[in-house]
Amino acid sequence: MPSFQRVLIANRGEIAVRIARGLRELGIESVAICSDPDHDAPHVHAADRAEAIGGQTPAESYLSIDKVLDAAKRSGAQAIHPGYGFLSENAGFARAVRDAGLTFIGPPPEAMLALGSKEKAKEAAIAAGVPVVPGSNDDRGDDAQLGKEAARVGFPLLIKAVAGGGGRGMRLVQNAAEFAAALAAARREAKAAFGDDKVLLERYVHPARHIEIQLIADDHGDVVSLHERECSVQRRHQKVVEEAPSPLVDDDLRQRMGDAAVALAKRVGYRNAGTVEFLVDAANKFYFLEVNTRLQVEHPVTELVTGVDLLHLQVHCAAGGKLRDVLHGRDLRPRGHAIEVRICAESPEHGYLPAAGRLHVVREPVGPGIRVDSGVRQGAEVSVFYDSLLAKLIVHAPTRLAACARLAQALRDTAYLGIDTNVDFLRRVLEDEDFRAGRLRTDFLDRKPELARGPQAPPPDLALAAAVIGMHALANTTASTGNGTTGNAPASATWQRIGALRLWEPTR
Amino acid sequence: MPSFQRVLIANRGEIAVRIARGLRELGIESVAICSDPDHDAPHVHAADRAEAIGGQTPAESYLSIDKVLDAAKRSGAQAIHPGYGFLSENAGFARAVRDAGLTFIGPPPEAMLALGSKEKAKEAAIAAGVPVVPGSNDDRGDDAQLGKEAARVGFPLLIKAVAGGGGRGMRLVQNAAEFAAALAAARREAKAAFGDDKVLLERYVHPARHIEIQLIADDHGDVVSLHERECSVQRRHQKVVEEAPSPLVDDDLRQRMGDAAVALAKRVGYRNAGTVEFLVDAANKFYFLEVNTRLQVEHPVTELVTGVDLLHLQVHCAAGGKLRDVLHGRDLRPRGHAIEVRICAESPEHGYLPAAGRLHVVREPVGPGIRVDSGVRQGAEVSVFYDSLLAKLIVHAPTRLAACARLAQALRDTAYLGIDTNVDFLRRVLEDEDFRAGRLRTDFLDRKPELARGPQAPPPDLALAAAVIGMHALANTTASTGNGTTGNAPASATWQRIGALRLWEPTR
Amino acid sequence: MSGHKTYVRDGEPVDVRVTFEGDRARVHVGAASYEFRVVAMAGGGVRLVTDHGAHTVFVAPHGKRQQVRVDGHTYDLEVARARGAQSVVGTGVVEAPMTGTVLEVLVKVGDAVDADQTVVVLSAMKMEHKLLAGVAGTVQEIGCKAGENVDQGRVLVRVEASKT
Amino acid sequence: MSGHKTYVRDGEPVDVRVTFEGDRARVHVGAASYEFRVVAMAGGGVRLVTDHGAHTVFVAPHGKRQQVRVDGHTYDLEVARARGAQSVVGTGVVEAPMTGTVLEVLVKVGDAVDADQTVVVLSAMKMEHKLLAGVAGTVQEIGCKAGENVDQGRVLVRVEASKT
Repeated sequence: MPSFQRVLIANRGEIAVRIARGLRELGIESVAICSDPDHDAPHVHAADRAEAIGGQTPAESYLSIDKVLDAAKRSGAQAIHPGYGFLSENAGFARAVRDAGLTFIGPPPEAMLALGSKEKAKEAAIAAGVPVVPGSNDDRGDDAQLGKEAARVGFPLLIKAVAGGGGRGMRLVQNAAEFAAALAAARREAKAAFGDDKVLLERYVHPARHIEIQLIADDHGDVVSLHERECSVQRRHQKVVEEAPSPLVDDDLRQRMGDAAVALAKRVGYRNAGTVEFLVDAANKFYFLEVNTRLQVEHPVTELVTGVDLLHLQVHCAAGGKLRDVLHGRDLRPRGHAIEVRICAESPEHGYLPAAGRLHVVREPVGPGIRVDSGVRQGAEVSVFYDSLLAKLIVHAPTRLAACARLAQALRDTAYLGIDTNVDFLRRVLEDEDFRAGRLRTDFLDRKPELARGPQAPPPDLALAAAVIGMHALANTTASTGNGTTGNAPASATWQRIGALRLWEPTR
Repeated sequence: MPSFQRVLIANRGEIAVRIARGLRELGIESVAICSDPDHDAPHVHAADRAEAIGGQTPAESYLSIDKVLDAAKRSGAQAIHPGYGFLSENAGFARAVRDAGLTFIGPPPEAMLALGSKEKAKEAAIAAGVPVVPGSNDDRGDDAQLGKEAARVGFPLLIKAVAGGGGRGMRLVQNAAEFAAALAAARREAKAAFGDDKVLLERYVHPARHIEIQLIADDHGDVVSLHERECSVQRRHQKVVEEAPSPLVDDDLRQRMGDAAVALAKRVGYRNAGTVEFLVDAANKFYFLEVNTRLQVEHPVTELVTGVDLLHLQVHCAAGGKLRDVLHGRDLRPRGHAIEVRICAESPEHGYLPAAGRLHVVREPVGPGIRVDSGVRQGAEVSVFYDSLLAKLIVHAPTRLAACARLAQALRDTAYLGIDTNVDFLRRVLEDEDFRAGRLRTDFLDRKPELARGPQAPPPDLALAAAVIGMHALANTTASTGNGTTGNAPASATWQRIGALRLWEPTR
Repeated sequence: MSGHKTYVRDGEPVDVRVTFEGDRARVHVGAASYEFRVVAMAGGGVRLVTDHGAHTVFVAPHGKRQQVRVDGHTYDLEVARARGAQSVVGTGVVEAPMTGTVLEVLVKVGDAVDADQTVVVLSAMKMEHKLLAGVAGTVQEIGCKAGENVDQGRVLVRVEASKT
Repeated sequence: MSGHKTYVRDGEPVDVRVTFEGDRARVHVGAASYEFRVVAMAGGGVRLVTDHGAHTVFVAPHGKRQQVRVDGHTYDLEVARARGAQSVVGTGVVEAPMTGTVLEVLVKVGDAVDADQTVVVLSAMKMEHKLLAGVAGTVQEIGCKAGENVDQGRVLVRVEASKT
């Protein structure tokens, strides 16, 4: 079985921890890199060794191609795993890694470039016969012609400024009668905002679901679909809850979406792990959105329901291995149900304000069917420099309802205190009736602002009582060991304190 | 879906914790019971509430039918889950529970009685057409007749004293020529030891594997096989490592063993979860051993590879639910590979001497594919009164080799210190070449005494250095907060200490 | 051992007083009263046990506020005054809250002190208790010395509150 | 800060001495010397970091022996003498191992002490250090008092070893 002896992990946080563990299981040495504030971060100690690359901000550290390559050379690594974010989708980095004689554990830069811009990716999808959101981007200033195009695209549709962004120059048009007036208004707005009144038309897919297909591809022409993930619960295109299988996908749709994703991957010579994102409308028609050319945050739900280890497969494929050697004869159909929530340092109750500070309490749940991919430890400082993701909590259970119950309970057993987090918000989502019924749409959270707000009731007496007792209990378990400690080996009082944290009992 | 509102857990340790968690997921209130030394044991705090039943020894507490029933009545529970051990296979208890108007989450007492003694169980198996170890138990004192019986049973065979036990009066006979002399010797020994020279003959299955079939049965006639567990790695009939699927079972054997187990269960009117144990010889012939009429220690490996939750199924069936309602259309074939090790307070390096004392350090591994079912907490006293099982460490991975690697790594990440445990021994087993190759037999550990002995080399310098540094580090992180603490909320020094355990940094 | 803290709830101050006896805590929240058995958990949390069940509690400071997580619900509490979280007698009369040994006297007569300043460290029940001045002012009297055994209720330090 | 302990390995005593500077530990095991960066882990373990990788360490008392778990291997160490695990000067001269404040003096001149008996509690680097007599004998001299600031090397207590 081809493999590597040593791999550098060009990332931090939970994904770097997860990669280090996976590499160790494969008998591969892992090398972490760390910025200055990450000196003793969990990912550093999860790896076999670490290379300090200095810097505070991502730009000075994890985004510096030169520093990462230097660290790889210093450490003698033969390959680099980019994780997600940072340099993971940077074709220039992938090429620089290859030029340095190392292996990039991900797709070749050519495939990344072919899928890098939305426009190029859409062209590739069309060429591969993958449905895209119907639209028209050929505005020659002829409003009558655009009216005909609009009829072809179909209503409802969006008029968007070609030069635009941020919603300016955008108009939602429900039917043909409204089109002319909306077009005129959009042109005026676009002209005023961008100095260019060109517009494009795009079918408005609504209500929509966000469903994506996980792929893995080897160097030998095999591309395997590991089926869908349902990621409709989003806020401003940030996924909040992900699950597999989708409660809204049947075998037929699964097969057709998987086939489409595989066709696109083959078209662009894709290799390694990747995800093809789709919008799915109420009639189960699906439209290509984009390709994520990396391992994704939400990959664990796919692992749990298909039984594969995506990190192991990534390493296997990057080392030139054949997928058929490891997947042949395996039943990969989704089994049971997996749900992931992203635990973030942010306050949904206060407009999702990001939080930073010291994590005084970290209590992560354990138990059957519970997986925690965590990148933090108790006592650590949560920095403003990095992504707000603290940990991912993932459950696997026989049915979707059992998974909801397991995850809601796991969230109750979770505590990250000292800073604001979204733990309570996530629990409210999991307990929401529409969520439990699988009624998921991309505007799920927009339509339920009360989930972010939380209960408005004042804290009950129990909370106040618990606060005071908890505070005293903790303050007093740190009490003096006083005298009387005999000197042989660690004082028993020490052990009691660090060990049991026994309350209200005299130390010996 | 039929269910209960409140269930009493008549057990302690990891299984009681696991049951409490499972009940909570089902929306059922759990009631723990506890003896005096278990006053604040983890299982007590895992449940929604607890009934103290007093007593020190099991006989005074968890084995007392009266106390358990009293607690159930006091708490208003509608059902009792017995766990394993203690009263779980006591038909009298099951009947008393029923007579008290409560539901016993397990088989009916009639089925337990039908399978309670080895002799009765063997008769039931024969009646159900399940192969048993060939033998003869009809000694009328006629040695010539016994010689003919021996030829029918086949060689090698064991001559055992009918009244016997502990190996006295037992003779292994390799062939017919040795039979007469061995019979005479066995009779003499049996007469001397038990005052009765009657013997029985039994085929000696060797080398043998211990493979068992997990069943679940409802009140409506459905009995479902959840396939095999491989439990050959044993010491004196105590299982040490369990896995699923067995590396030695193919689809055909799996089907035949499952069919045999289901036939036996149907024959005796079995209900709920149960396990049919078999010996399997080198030619893949299998022989019935006995039935365990309860949830077993090793049930998690079956859960991981089949995707079911056995506790949920037990509750569903006990409440009168139909298996087809929850299992219909589910693919239950084993997927991936799961291995469990039993972490015990015992020292394999010192003849498996049981250990008791304070668990100063408890560090349980986390990560993808790792499940820990634990019944202890850091700082707790491990009592001599109870079973030595501290926790079960279970992994699930795509292949058996990946599971071995994952479990070996998880064991390295595990620490239970303050008393002797078998953690290092288990790691040596997992790393053993024959184990990794799947060459498993019931005499696996007997043939490898070096696994129990462990390395005989003196501790390296690193160990001594680490011991002194570790000791100082811990002793000094418990240092005084001194003065200067401002009074607002918990002292930051307190938080630092309990939180980060930051070393060599002044507290503020 | 006892303690006291004031929170703000619905804009109104709520006094919370706790008294510990053995492993029992009696808490007054405003006019209501509750009793729990308190059990520490490995890992830093606390279980509050009642006859009808138990609550799992984690606490942490959160800037000037305080986070408490009870049975999976987090409350971010507003603290009324920085009166001190440790054993406090808020009148300027610092009494021994239980029989014990004085470990340290951290002030002398005439010292200016803050309300939150530790004035005496008492060892009792093998635990260290920091006794705070309770009011800002000037130390008038010291009623103990380091190493001395003191009975419950003994006045250890008197502070005259400064006029503000 | 430094410490010292003697283990028995292969029937022979092995002296282990450790000196801490900041987060670095230099350890002498017999004649060999090692250096590590020491990082505490949440949960009670310690990481010993070298240029070539790191070791994960857990320690616990085990009756009269000591358990240490290094990178997943447990060693059950035989301790040579009960000489004390805290900062020890084994000659009967108890010196301040670092500049700090004396919290408590637990003996007086003429007291009989055991080698493992704490004689002075020193607060330094905001940590409490228990200083042991180091030898069994009689207290000859006390060189400090509670509350006093002392420099590193200051003789705090002298103990005359008893004849055995």
